[in-house]
Amino acid sequence: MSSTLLEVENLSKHFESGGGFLRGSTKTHAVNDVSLDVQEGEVVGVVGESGCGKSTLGKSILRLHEPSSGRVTFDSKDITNLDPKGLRDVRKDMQMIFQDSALSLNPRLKVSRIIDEPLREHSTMSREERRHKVSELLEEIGLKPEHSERYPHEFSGGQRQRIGIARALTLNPRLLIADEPMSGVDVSVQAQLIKLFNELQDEYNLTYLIITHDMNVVRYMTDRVVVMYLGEIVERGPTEEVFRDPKHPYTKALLSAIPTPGKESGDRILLDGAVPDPEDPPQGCSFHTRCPEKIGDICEQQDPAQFDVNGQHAKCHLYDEP
Amino acid sequence: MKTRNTFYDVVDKRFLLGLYRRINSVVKDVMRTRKGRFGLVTIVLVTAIAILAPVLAPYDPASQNLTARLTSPNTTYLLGTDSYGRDILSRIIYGFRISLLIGVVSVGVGVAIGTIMGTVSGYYGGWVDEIIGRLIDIMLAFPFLLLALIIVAVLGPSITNMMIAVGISAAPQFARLARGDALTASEKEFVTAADSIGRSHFSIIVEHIIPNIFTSVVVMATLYMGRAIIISAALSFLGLGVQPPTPSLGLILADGRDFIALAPWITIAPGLAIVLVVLGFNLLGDALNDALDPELQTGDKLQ
Amino acid sequence: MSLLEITDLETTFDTQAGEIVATDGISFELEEGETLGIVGESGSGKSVTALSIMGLIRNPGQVKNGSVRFRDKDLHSLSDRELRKLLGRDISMVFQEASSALNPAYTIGHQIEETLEVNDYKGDPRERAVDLLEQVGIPSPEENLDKYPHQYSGGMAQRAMIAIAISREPQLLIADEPTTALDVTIQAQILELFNDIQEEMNMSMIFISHDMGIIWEVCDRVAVMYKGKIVEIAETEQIFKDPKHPYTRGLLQCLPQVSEQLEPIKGTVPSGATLPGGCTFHPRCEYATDACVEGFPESARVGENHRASCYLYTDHDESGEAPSGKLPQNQNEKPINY
Amino acid sequence: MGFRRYVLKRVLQAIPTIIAVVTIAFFMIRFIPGDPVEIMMGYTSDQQVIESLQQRYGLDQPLWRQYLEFMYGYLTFDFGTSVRTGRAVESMIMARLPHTILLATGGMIIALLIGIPAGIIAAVNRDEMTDDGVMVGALLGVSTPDFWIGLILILVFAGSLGIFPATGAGSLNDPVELLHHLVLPAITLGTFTASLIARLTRSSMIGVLEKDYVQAARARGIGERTVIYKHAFRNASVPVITVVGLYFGNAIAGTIVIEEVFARPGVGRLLLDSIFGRDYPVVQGTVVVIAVMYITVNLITDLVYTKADPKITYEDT
Repeated sequence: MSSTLLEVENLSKHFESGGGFLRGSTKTHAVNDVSLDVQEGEVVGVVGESGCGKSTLGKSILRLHEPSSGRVTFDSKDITNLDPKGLRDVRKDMQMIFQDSALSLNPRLKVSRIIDEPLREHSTMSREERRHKVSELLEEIGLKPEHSERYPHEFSGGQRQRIGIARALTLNPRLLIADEPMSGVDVSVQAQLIKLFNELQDEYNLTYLIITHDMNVVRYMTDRVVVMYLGEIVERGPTEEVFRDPKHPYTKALLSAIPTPGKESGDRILLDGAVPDPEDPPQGCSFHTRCPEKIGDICEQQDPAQFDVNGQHAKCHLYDEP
Repeated sequence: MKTRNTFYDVVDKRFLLGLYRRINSVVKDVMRTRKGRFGLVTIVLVTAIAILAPVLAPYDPASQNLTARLTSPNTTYLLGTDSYGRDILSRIIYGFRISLLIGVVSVGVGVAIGTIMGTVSGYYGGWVDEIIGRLIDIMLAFPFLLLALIIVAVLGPSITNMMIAVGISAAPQFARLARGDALTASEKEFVTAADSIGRSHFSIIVEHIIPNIFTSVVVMATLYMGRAIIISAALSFLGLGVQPPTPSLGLILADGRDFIALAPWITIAPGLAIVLVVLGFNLLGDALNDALDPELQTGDKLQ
Repeated sequence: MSLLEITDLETTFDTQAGEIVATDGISFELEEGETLGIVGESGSGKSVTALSIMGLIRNPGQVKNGSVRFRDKDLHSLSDRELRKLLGRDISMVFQEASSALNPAYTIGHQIEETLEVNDYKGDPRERAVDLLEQVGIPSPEENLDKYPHQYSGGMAQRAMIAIAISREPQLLIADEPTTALDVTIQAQILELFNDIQEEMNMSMIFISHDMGIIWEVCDRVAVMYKGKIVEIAETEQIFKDPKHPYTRGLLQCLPQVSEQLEPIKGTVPSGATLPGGCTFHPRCEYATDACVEGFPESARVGENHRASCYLYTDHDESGEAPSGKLPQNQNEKPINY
Repeated sequence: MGFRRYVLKRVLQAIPTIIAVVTIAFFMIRFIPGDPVEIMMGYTSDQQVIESLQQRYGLDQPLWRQYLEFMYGYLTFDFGTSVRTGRAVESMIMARLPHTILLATGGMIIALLIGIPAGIIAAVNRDEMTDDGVMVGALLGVSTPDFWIGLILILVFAGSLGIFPATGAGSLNDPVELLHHLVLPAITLGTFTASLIARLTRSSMIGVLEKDYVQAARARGIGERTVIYKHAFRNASVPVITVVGLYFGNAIAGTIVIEEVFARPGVGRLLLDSIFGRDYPVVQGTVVVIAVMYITVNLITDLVYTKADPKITYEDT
């Protein structure tokens, strides 16, 4: 049986904003009490709309944001309070792929220097060995070795994203956290990237945590999925189960909102209004302001607990014990 | 075993070679535009004149010919003479030397102080930024010219003091620029990416922050060469900069002012000389601005 | 007579890298009350098509060729003043990102009222503005009229944009990726709104999107664009059930929601001024032949109201094979199930 | 927070800067090598005279005491007395301030009147002849020393043509005379700034003209003139306003040189005269006044800017 590679327990991340002269600061609960685990060799998806805290979650796991509370365990090692040196070692094994390759690749550096940056930091390879490794990686991700002497802006969006992937792969990590790796690219490029991710997983024995807003990508790529709304996990379970029989009203709405060829839009669940301001989340269940299945005052007053059936969890009063 | 980053690792031979190639390609890009060509040619020309001044100048710029005072331009004195009978052309040729020297030194002082302050302030943020930022703000509470004037007034008028004064007065401008760019760069995801790899602050500053500040500092330094030359000409004109008998363009104008109706050539030629130098730097600055921006560089994406 | 008739529209842009042909001889018609979808990837020329119809192509771009006839009037032969008279009244447009298409310096109310005024609205513009906000589902319209665009959420701003577009009940509405910047639940709301409005006002729409799912949902007919050309045009059902052009087919194979096994199109969309010769798709096409390298195929009829530009369906081939049906159901390709 | 409270807050924020300016002015003369009195009274070596002067200027007091008194003096609008004239510094400055304000404002008006339309026209006709012409002119404008422009204007308009006076500022009671004297100096001061504004307006307009909302305005049937002047320029003006304040400030400093060229009795010329005359109380006073004017102008710009850009909520700043 596979072992747990990453475990996140009750992770919260609050941002303080404003504050200053004669005014209190506001606290935004970007991530609120989130727990999840990722097994070795598995693909787990974190899905949600903008502002749900999914990106913050990814960065907090890597401690690119310091978590406000909670615990992150990687390979049975608590990394929450690791000193910078220890963290540096752990980060060799967990790498991140960023959303916008135009921002995450330094425009002033050549591709060769971008990709071999982790090697310069972490390995004792000679320059020749590093150059060799860069060429190897470039071919791996579908570019040519001679591309290493170009600058990021000379590539298309899809190609840049591949370069970001190559950089993440240089140190042979075990876990890749990919933050919206396919947003902003065309469908044909998206399909190519999905395929690349699949191939790389087999070849490098990778485990993925994929953060995305795209339900279609989640369905296609992941084994298990976590649905987030306003900083909280509202539902999680095996991808197939969640898509076949969503439990949480938000997941239901989210799934029905995807325009799919061949599907009629008639029975779509339409949500009212927009996501509330995360600086001022609603009392009780955070979804009650838009919930089409609200059962009563309890939703406005009491934060529901996680309901668990057959490994599928939903955070909703619909499933309260009678 | 891990290797620490040595300085040599960051700035190695390949890097220097790359820098050379980059400068080469930037020069090519600059030369591709009309602005750039004119600017670069002007600067090279003026620099050559300044270096070759002793060869090119027909007369000793300080030698007075009291029998030929206020001579209008003629074949002996191409641009005429001033009230002491000194050859204007020769004084202008030497004046270029002084102007360039002042420009280079004072902008160098400004860039050095300003960039270090700004980079540290923008990258580290927090209380460091709080202190340096406040300092920059206070220096910026004085207009450029006034600040330079005050410093010269305190230190006493001389060419060295003026260069220091103009440099210090320019420093907060560079600091503000570098601070903003360092801040922007440090918030970019490629810094987060470098952080996620586990790189040190020093490596991140050298490899990721500096290259992203570099461009705008180079452009602004070029533009400030022009401003520094104008400001120092103004200070010399007012009697607070270069002291006679050193031939400076500002000083010639000050001399000419008293004879403006009688001998306008004393005023016209050195003014045009200043315009030429400053125009050269401004054109070059504009062209560099376009050439150095990697996003603007045209060229087809890979197929 | 069609409401809109576009013939051989060619729009080019002068860039430092040379001339870029953004739309390359586009022709189609639009009937009254009909919704035509234009689908394609970035750089296919969808947005330029929209702006060309509106006569809003500006330097360094220019409409080189072709005509746009609206109600039998050639739009491009009108003067700027005459054209603007039509815009906003008979033809209007909804942009991709409402937050950037609304002027940040003026309130929503001001922008609606201004639109009404320049288009000779006779009634009280303020009253009409309130009605419009109500119609597009913006709560407490009186209050929200006096807000600035940045005070609106993305979905609300798009509703306001739609309110402006329909303020004079146009006959033609062009929507350029109107939901791309929005979250999926908000997108669902906006699509619903489009649906309601069209039913109410019986206007024609050109709906531009890169999302096949949205196209399926909204459009009666679809034009598939690739590098400035319409490669296939047919009724929506036809496009999805029986795509003829290899590119259309490839696009559908790329969709994780419909394709069991993703089959990405190889290569990347060529960019800039250096387009491949012949059929622009040939470097990526698995059916490409020598003919495809040499010339671009004429649009050929491949079914009822169904045309495609591909040598598989033209008589270009000297062997004289049947013009249609040559694209076999790819053997190793699983059927697309909907 | 309402606009009024925001104004109050910004004014309060300017106070520490002004205190810093006064402090710098105080320490400024302490950095001059040698004893200020001896320097000021270079010609006398009479110990008694020096001591009585030191007493009069409080220089025999401990430094902190001198500082506090200096601060208090500036707070109560008592800038001390001039060494050379024996008059109150503040009244010397006040007598000259109108001429300086007049010149700075006149220069700025010319700069705006020329710079903004030129920038808009260049942007609208981007890459065409008009654009090239405006840009070459602007480039020459930013490359030319203003005091030299002044000299040339004197040469042409005062000397050869004789239609404007070369020196002086005229009497404050005679507006026509004032204006007559203002024309040349204001043009001199305005040229550089006009060129900067033209360049900035152009680039700002070019940026805005590419924005979706400009296309959207056209798509709504709004006429091109309205699109450019109402929809585009309104937004393009926001970054222009920010720097106009900065330029105005620099123009105030620029008056120092211009006043010297045209021999106008303004604050700048007073500053120069006092520097050469080693009249340090006057130097301190004029430096503080010019710096405070600069800070004030920047503050006002900041407030105008907040009004111009609806996206700025007062809380954020």
